[in-house]
Amino acid sequence: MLRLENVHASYDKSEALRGIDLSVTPGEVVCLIGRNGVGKTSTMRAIVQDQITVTQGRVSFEDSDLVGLRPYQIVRRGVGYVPEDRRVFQSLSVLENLRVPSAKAAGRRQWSLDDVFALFPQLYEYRRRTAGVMSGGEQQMLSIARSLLTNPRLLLLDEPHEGLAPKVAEEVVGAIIELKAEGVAMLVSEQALHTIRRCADRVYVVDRGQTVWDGTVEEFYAHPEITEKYLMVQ
Amino acid sequence: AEDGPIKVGFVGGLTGACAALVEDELNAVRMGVDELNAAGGILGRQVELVVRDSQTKPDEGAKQSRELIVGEDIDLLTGVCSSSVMLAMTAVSKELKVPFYSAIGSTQKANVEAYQPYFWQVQANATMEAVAAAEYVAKKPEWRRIVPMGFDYEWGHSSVDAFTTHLKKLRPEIEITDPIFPKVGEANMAPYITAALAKQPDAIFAAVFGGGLASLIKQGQGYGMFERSNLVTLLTVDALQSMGDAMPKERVFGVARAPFFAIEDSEDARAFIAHYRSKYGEYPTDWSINGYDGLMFYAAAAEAAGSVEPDALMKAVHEITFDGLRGNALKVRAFDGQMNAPSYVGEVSFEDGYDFAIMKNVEVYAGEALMWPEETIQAARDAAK
Amino acid sequence: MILVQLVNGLMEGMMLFLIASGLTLIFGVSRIINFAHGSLYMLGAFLTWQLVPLLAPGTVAGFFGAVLLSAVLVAVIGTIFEMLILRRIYGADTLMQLIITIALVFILRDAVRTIWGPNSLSVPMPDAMMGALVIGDNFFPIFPFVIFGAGLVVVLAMILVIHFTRAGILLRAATDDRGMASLLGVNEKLVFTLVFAAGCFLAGLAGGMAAPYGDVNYLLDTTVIVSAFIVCVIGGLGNLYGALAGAMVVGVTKAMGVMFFPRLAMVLIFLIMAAVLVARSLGRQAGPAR
Amino acid sequence: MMARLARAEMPRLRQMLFVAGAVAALEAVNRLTGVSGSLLVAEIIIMMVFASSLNLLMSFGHMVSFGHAAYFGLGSYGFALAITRFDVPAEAALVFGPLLAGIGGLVFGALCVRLTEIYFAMLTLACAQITYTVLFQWYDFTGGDTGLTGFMTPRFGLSEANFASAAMVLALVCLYVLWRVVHSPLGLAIRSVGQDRYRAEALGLSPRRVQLVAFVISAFFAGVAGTLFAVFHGNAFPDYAGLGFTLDALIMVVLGGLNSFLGGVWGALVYTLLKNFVPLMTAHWELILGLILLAIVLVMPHGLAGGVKRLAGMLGWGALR
Amino acid sequence: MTQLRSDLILTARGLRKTYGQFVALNDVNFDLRGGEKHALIGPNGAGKSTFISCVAGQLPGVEGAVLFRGRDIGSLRPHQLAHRGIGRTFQISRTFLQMTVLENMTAAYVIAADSWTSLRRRVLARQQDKAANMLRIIGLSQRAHERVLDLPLGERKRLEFGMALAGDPDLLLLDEPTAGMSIKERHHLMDFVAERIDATGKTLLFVEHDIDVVLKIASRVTVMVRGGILVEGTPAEIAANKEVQAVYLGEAH
Ligand SMILES: Nc1ncnc2c1ncn2[C@@H]1O[C@H](COP(=O)(O)OP(=O)(O)OP(=O)(O)O)[C@@H](O)[C@H]1O
Ligand SMILES: Nc1ncnc2c1ncn2[C@@H]1O[C@H](COP(=O)(O)OP(=O)(O)OP(=O)(O)O)[C@@H](O)[C@H]1O
Ligand SMILES: [Mg+2]
Ligand SMILES: [Mg+2]
Repeated sequence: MLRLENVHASYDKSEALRGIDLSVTPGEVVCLIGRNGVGKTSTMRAIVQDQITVTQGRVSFEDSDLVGLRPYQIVRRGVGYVPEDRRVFQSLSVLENLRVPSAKAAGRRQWSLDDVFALFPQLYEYRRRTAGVMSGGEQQMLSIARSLLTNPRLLLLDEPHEGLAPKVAEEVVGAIIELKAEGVAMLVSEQALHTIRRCADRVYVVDRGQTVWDGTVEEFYAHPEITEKYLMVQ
Repeated sequence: AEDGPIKVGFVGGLTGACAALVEDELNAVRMGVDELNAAGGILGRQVELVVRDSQTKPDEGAKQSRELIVGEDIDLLTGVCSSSVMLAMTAVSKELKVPFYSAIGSTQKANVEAYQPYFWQVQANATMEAVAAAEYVAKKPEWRRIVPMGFDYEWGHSSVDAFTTHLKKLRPEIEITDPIFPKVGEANMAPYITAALAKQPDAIFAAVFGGGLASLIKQGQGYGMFERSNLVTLLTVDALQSMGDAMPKERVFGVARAPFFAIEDSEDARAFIAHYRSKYGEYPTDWSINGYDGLMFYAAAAEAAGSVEPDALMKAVHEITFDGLRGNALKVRAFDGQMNAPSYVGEVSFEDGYDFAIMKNVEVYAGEALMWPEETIQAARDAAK
Repeated sequence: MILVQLVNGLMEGMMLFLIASGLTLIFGVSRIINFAHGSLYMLGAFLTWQLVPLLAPGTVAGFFGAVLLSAVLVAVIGTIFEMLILRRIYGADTLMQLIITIALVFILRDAVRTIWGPNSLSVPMPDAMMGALVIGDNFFPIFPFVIFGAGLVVVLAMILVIHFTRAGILLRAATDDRGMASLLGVNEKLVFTLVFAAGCFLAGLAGGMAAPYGDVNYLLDTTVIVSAFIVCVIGGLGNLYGALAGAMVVGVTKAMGVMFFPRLAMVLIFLIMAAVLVARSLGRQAGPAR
Repeated sequence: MMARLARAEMPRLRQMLFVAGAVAALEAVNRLTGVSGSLLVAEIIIMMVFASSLNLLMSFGHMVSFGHAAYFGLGSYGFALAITRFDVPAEAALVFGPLLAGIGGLVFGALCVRLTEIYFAMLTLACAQITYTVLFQWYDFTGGDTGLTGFMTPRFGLSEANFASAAMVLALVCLYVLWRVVHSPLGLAIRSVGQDRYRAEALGLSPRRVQLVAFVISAFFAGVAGTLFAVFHGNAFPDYAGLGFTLDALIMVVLGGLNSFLGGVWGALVYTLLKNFVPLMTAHWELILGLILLAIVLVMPHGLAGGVKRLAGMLGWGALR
Repeated sequence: MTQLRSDLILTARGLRKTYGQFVALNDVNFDLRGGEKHALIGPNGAGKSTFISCVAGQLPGVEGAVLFRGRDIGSLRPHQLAHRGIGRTFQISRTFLQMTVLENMTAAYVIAADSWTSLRRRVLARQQDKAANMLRIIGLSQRAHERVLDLPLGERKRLEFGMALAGDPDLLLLDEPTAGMSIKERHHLMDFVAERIDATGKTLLFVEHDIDVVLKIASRVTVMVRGGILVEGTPAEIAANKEVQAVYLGEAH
């Protein structure tokens, strides 16, 4: 459903992506891994046309070209995006944050407030809190919940575990599994795979703005030299 | 050019604060030029009007005047409205020695400190108007306490000063409180009205105009100003017209420059009013009448001088006696270029046949009595040096 | 008299708030300094003058109908302008947007002068709003209370919209993080257009409401824009409650100034503005977050 | 720019040729189009100095002033008041205009540089309005709203054409000084603070001090323009410190093109021409002027200098920055 | 003990910084010896940048004391610190984007020499020569006349580093100098930095996420977590530390 072919993209003049190839099929969870600053976030931004400009290559979703569309149009086609810095609306309450998403997006499943509260019961508890004062983990949940309300068929999750306590991270993994069961495809960026190996199907390794390796999770673990070469040495 | 047309340079504030006044003046001047030309022109030469927009800015006024004088070779400069533009233009007239008169702008500064021999003004200057108001107020013995009010700038201050000084002279026992000076063009007069009424005056003399005046009258009604006091202010025909129904039915007294309803007993004036109405579909305002009178006075002076050459013309300007719409025997005093133009003070009243208030019992004050004597002016000029 | 002046000040304050609310609204969301705000106010006043005689003159309903209709017309004009011109240069330097709105000032001034002439006009006050409440020696005219009421309605409506409707939520979300709103499927350009329209509506509304209280002339634009700036700056640009507070401060100061420093009337407000700005600068400011 | 200078003498020669050509063209217009032409040329030149002074602030210091006319007005009044109130001979009074403007810049600037961005701009507006009000109301000293007139022969009695030439010489000096400022260590400091005050601060520069220096220099040259204007007309009015002149200068600089030394010059040229000729063609000059402004901004969102540069690039010229 | 103190170039005692209710730095005590190449690592949001900003005088409302060569610098403004010998770079690189590379560097020298009030061409030329020389050292001579805006991020970072060197600072603070660079670029830049530091005997304090680089360059490492210091030690000690692996290196999330 999503396909990137030889995508180059840049911020103003500085090039961040130098050849990204990847695809996501319906219902699949694909993991994008690589260390800091290699271009995982930029890849996601290139998909939703946020901040970054695609200078070369093709980005298509369900056979229609996304380059040149405005972000809200892409989201309405069924691509949800949870940015790495979460970007909750600081001065709005949780409930208000959840009312921002446009319901016009046409996904298979129509998410309601009750659905997301069922997924993240803590949010219901804190629904009247100002989003800005919540902890990072809570903000992360809010950000995911908010995206779900755009009824995505494909969800882009940028480092969903970043800064989360292990327990919370576990909950997010749980949520991803649940979403996968709902049939939502996902592209998840990670620095290291261990957090979501339970739910990921395939892996792309990104380095210096390029996809340098891809394969199934099993293959990834079968090739420790990939980790040696492209990920953090531990 | 001795045989070409006589060129009248009209540099007026067609845009900016003066636009409404200048439009009326220009209408009448256009009409006057047509009439003159139909009757063979001045000294047998056609009159050509060259119009420029000063945007009511002194630098623009000066620049346009200079351009018309050197570029268009105009014989006469006029059209000015605001005091500052007038002072800027009179300086140009002085430098380039081109006759210049004012029919709207009326600061006495142009007669006193800034006087120059090529200048005259054909309406009562601001000081004369204030003196006329004082004369009128002095005749109301039941008014014992007066609050003067004026816009906080030269015109407001000098009007209040002249009014106060003259009234004190006429009625030493009358109580005149400290003046109140709202900022120019203030749209919210409520605080000033409150302050004025707190002094429990029998009358308020207000040297304000335009938006500020409209606000004073409209907002004053809410404070019972016209039950508790009287208002004496500058009320030209355009102000009466724009107030419409909102004008209080009584206790407003207006000082005017050339209200058409006060000059209707003259044949010429009636004809002019009729002609103007048929041409522009509205009554001529004070600005139209003075503008027309000004042009006709120039024509008379030029005929008398037999030339429009500046020095000869100025000699005639200072010598001739002119019968105009506002009455007979109008003369320009050589000492300060001031015409002995009358001032009109009356009581606002709604009369049949008009869809706006006019004034009744209008008293006409002849110019001579209102003008500062030459000694006073000389003293002021010396003091300014 | 102090009491009356205080009331005068509060009344003027609310008028100023009406004037400034639209400016601050637009700035808050789109960072555009709308120099044409005063011109739109003026347009609202002239349209009201035109409409009042057509809609049951002299009646309260006729008056409010005319004011609302004028405000809507002004909003329509603003929207067209935003969609045709302003929207094209959202990417350029904000100063270019400023120049664009200055150009609009020129255009509207000429349009108004051409259509209605340079003379000042008078909008009749509905009969029911004339007169005053007389308490002892003190007169409290009714009309300012009407304006005050209208201002209150606007404040309440804005609070209601901003805090309790989805439109308000979107508006605040776009103010917080415009890009993220777009990433949630919100057409943020449309939000901008609507906010601009709302700002213009408020400008027109203020112009219409104030029309019967003074005269309507084609020089209102400059005086109004300067007051609106002052109010917004004192209250903090883009801050609705700040604008309300700023308006009250300016209104009351002006009224009190008449009693205590009559000669300072013209500068007083600017002195306050300068003082507020300088006070804002005291204390050490933080460097960049990173 | 500086680098270009250092790199080779060629562009420098070209720059000098360009300046010589521009001066020759203006002088030709001045001499050949009669008095009206000379008046126009003089006005354009004065506005070039005024706009360039603001340009120093805006393009290089990245400080937006909404009250630059204050210093223009102070320039006019410094000069006029020295003559009328202190009996300074007119020729000697010339220095007092820029001086007063500079002092005004120092006082107001010290307040303004404490703020940044929109609040900086708003404080400059407040300062300018205070200046305007003082000039407008201090009747005994400044002549109030009726201003100061008749204190000198306009243009010191020079003919219009000669005055325009003299103004041109003075303007060249001013522009040269401004150019030198921009291309000096000080200019580098001003630009540094303008582009990234935190970086400049971390390198050891006090941003406020640099901004204040820029502000004073800018005010000084606005004062030169104001003084010239007072000499040109032989008068001084509070309007010269008013919103109108502020907006004019702002429009000139933005229209001319930010981030370019000649932005103010181009803007002054084009906008003054428009303001002069459009009203001659139609009574609806405000409408037409507004539409032309819209058109220019839409067609050239980076200003005239940007457009000119692009054009020069197409013609294979460089170095007209 | 006294001897040990005298070779301390930077000392922080009880540093505390809060944003509203959020505690970004919580009672941080930190010592930096002259001549060290000290790395600061830790998870996102640990307070590393905040700490650097405190030392560089960029933050108001910091509690506690910062001593630079034994003197309290807590109240000094960044530009004063620069003249006392503290140079820095920013996490999000800050350069004068609209100016050329040479102009950027010249500006740094002009400011360092405190000759910014000058109008003289000669002064400019002198600093320009120095700047050109530094550009050669950092390998940007080829780019001298390009606008920084047109430079790739790596070169901007390199330029920023060169600018920080212009003031010949005794202590250099680098906040994530290699963020956003390719691996080769990173090592290249940091090797160069280390070499400059060793050659001049200066002190370096840097924040870095790339653990390879840290292990290779740093002489000592401090790990920060949630506003406090977790542990300090040699690179080898840090790499072996279980706790560090847990919170930062991420073995067991
Ligand atoms: N202005 C601010 N207001 C509120 N919180 C802030 C502010 N600046 C920083 N913080 C918070 O302070 C904490 C420490 O931030 P800091 O930038 O020092 O982290 P860091 O260790 O440098 O992280 P990174 O590796 O991501 O750069 C973070 O949680 C951040 O959100
Ligand atoms: N807004 C921006 N402007 C300019 N450059 C940027 C911007 N955002 C990111 N970059 C640069 O683009 C490159 C790729 O960054 P990106 O954020 O995509 O990496 P990442 O793999 O997501 O890293 P991380 O693990 O830190 O999230 C980096 O060099 C980064 O510095
Ligand atoms: Mg990322
Ligand atoms: Mg950091």
